[in-house]
Amino acid sequence: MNLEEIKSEIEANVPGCSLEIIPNGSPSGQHSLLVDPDHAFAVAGFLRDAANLRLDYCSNVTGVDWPAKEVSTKVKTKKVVDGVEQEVDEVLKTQSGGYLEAVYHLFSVEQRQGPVVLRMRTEDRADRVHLPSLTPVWRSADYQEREIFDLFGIIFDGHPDLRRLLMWEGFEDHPMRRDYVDPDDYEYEPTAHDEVLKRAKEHLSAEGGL
Amino acid sequence: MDEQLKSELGRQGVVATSLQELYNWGRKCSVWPLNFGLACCAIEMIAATMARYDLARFGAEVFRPSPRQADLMIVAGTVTKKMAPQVVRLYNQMAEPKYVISMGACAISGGPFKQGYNVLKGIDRYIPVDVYIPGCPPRPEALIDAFLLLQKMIDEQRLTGPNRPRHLNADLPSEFIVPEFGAHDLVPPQNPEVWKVPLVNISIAGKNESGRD
Amino acid sequence: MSVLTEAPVDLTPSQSDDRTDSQLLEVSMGPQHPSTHGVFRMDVALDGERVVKLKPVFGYLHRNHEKIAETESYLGCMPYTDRLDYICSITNNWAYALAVEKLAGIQVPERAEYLRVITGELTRLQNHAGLVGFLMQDMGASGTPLMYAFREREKILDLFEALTGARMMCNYMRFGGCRVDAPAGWLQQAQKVIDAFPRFLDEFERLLVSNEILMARTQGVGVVSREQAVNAGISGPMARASGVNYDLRKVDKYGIYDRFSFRVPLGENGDVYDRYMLRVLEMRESVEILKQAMRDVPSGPIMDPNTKTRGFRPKAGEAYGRIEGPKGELGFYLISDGSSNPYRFRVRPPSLINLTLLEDMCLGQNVADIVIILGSVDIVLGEVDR
Amino acid sequence: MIGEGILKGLAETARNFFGSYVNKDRLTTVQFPEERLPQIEATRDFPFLVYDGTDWQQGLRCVSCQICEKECPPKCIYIEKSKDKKPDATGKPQSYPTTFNIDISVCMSCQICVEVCPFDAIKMDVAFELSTDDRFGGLLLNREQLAKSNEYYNKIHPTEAAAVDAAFAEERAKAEAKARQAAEAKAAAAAQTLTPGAGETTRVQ
Repeated sequence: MNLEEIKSEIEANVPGCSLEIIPNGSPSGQHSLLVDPDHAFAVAGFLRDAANLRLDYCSNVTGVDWPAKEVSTKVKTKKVVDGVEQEVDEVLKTQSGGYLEAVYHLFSVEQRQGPVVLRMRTEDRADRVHLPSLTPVWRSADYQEREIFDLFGIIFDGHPDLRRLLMWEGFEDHPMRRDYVDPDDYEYEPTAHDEVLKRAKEHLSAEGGL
Repeated sequence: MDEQLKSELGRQGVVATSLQELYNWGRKCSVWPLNFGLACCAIEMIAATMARYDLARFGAEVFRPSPRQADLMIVAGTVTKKMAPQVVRLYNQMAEPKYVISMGACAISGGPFKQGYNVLKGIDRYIPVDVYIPGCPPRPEALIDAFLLLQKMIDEQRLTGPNRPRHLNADLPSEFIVPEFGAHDLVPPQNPEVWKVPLVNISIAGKNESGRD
Repeated sequence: MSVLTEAPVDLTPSQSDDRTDSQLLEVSMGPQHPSTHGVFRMDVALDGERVVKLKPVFGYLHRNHEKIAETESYLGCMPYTDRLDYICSITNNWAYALAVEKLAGIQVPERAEYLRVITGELTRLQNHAGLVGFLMQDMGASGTPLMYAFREREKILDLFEALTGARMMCNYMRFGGCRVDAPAGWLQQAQKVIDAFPRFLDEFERLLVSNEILMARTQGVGVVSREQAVNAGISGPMARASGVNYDLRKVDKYGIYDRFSFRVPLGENGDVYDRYMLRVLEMRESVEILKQAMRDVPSGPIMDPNTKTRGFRPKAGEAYGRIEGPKGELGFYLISDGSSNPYRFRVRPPSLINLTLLEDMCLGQNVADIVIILGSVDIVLGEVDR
Repeated sequence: MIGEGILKGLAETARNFFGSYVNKDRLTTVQFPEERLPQIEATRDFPFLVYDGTDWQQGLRCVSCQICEKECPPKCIYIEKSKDKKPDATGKPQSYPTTFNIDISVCMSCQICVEVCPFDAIKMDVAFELSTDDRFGGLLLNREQLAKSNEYYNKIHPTEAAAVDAAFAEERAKAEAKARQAAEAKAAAAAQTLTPGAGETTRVQ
């Protein structure tokens, strides 16, 4: 069953949900299905229990951080310049990213198929970072969602025990975000270069140099 | 007593020794390590105690699970920031005389993981280390080699004078600050009593921009 | 839809016995504990000897693999994968190589595939042998089985060293093949070790399998049902011990596993004894695979000529590649943005996910059983915390 | 019978104990500092720099292209490139490293530096007895400490080194043949034109 069929099947069975297929450019061909957070729980339950899918095994759950960035694409447009139609390069600037994503890789043990990739996106990266937890559907998401909460800062509503998994209680940052800044501890770097050298130099200048 | 006389006496069946030699011999031949592994290097540490390498031949027969009964802490593996307070606390709980072998790149400097946000850049930021073994992971033979070096160091220590062992010098500390979890990092990030940054430094060793192409 | 999470644990002591004045004892096991297989911590609440609550605490070996990989090249990530599950570095290499191959559509030459199977199955042998040794150590069989296991492990490590140069951190595979070809005489040497291995297994079984203490300690302890196992994402030997017939070597047939005939052992009860026996049986099957692979290994190139490992830039996209590691389903999820380092590098750690059911397995058991239940899960902290 | 399994197991350990007197396979202990395991050829520990000839400063193969520095996963190599050039093994003028440091307290022995080096200048050593009590000085190896002769390389990795030497010899032969050809062509040209270009020809070598 390909992703198109799965999509139409879900749409027929979970009313009101909006789905979108995110194409994947790599030769792996693992396209994914973007689910809106409001219906994600129902969709997940359907995928697990539907007789012809039985995606009972949620293998991998992970987060991805997509900070907001401006993507400029060159588009050739036809324009009338000085009365003559000409092809002109126009730079289109589009905003992309600016959200956190949770990705679920689903397999079926019973029917030996997969992976079906589910994605959910938060509204932004600051405070509207809530997504529904799918742990009640697949228990295997338990620790992995906690890890995403810890490292990316997505808050999973409905998770039975949402605490930090890897970092200590009281740690404030979400280190897997791409704009995370390491604590400054570069006293001794005999072979520093690139990024490390830059940070080491910053450390030194903060200390007043040597 | 000079060596010649001593070996002469030895041939006659008389053992002559000084208190210092006897004391150091006793110390160096009964170094019991703490049964304490952190990461990859711990597997090589276990391999070193197994039949093929047999660390027990040097008096390190018993790995003690309790720090109170151990003399040697082999920091075998990456010390993360989450683990560092526990490591320091274990060290503090050990009874003097106590030694630390820092086994593997991670325990020395953070090694390949030193750029990680949760990795301590070397356990010597918090506790004094006696022997460093480079390697990722060091071979079991390298651990034995380091152990022999430690024994040699113990053997050469004088029991009096300014360089006497720490446990015979009441002024020197035996316990060190246990760091606490802060909001972004450990507090304090290093113990300045132990961690003395040398003059080898980035401003000297780092790239001078002109030499780069 | 059923909600499968457990009801919150009742922290008041059981009223069934007459000790109404008894209090729960909270014990923190680890992170420095001789039988937690590394720096793993469990907060346990005990009612007498009985476990009423168990909360694992992770992160004591969180080495930021995923963050570091985002700054490394695709080639530079390879030695880091060695250090995930540091007992089985070769299968980690394999899973990562497979994920990159999926991401960029790389074909692997025949001989490299065979070398991968040979080294991968040898890894499985030494992992399972070591695991059984550690499990017995946890059970109180101090030393002896572990010594036997390590004696055998050293032989396999010697093979790895002769092939890859390192005992543990092999850094052997590359996307598109393997790093070096087997040196002269290596295959014969490997053949000798493989031929001798069943003798060791016989010895090991005579030593342990019918031991009454072992049976009394393990049978009926830490039971996981089939449904529970699937829902909690349990994979590998632990899932198969609960009767889940899901071996990726059969399901995905990655590499060249469809060419070998081997059986997938399955457990019935899903207790510690089944998990232990399953490893013993799997070692026998691995030896079968190895024999077939050694017989058929062809000559030829070991690297795909069209793949350059240095300066490797796959097209933007993503891929999830997984293999049947000795601990379970080891997966790598890579997102490429077209640059020379991965945009997202995610490890699907079988050890961590197999621990999901740890509390369920331990509830109601004696405190001494926690240790062997944990031992039977087969975790390596480098992979649990990454 | 209860206890049978335990007795079986004990019989097995007894067999192993008595077997260790006759069977070498059962007595695996290597008395390490006195006796050693046979050196495995592929073994790698830390990188070193190969030099040809007898003088390490003259013969260093490294041309400080800085590829290893860039590719090293934990970034433990640090190179400074020379401003002048000197002839390498084949006679081509090349830069050389004025500083070459490897921090073995960070090195993960992954040998990616060896893999990416186009000049066969950096190789893996087998020495592992490097434990020290000097945290800062003892673990930062400089150019002089890293330089080891080609003979040493041939001793520790004979097969690999022989292949490298053969490739070098071939390259050198090719370069020589090319030079000879060029010289002959030049001589022929000089004989034809009879212009005093002696100063030019001596410089081309």
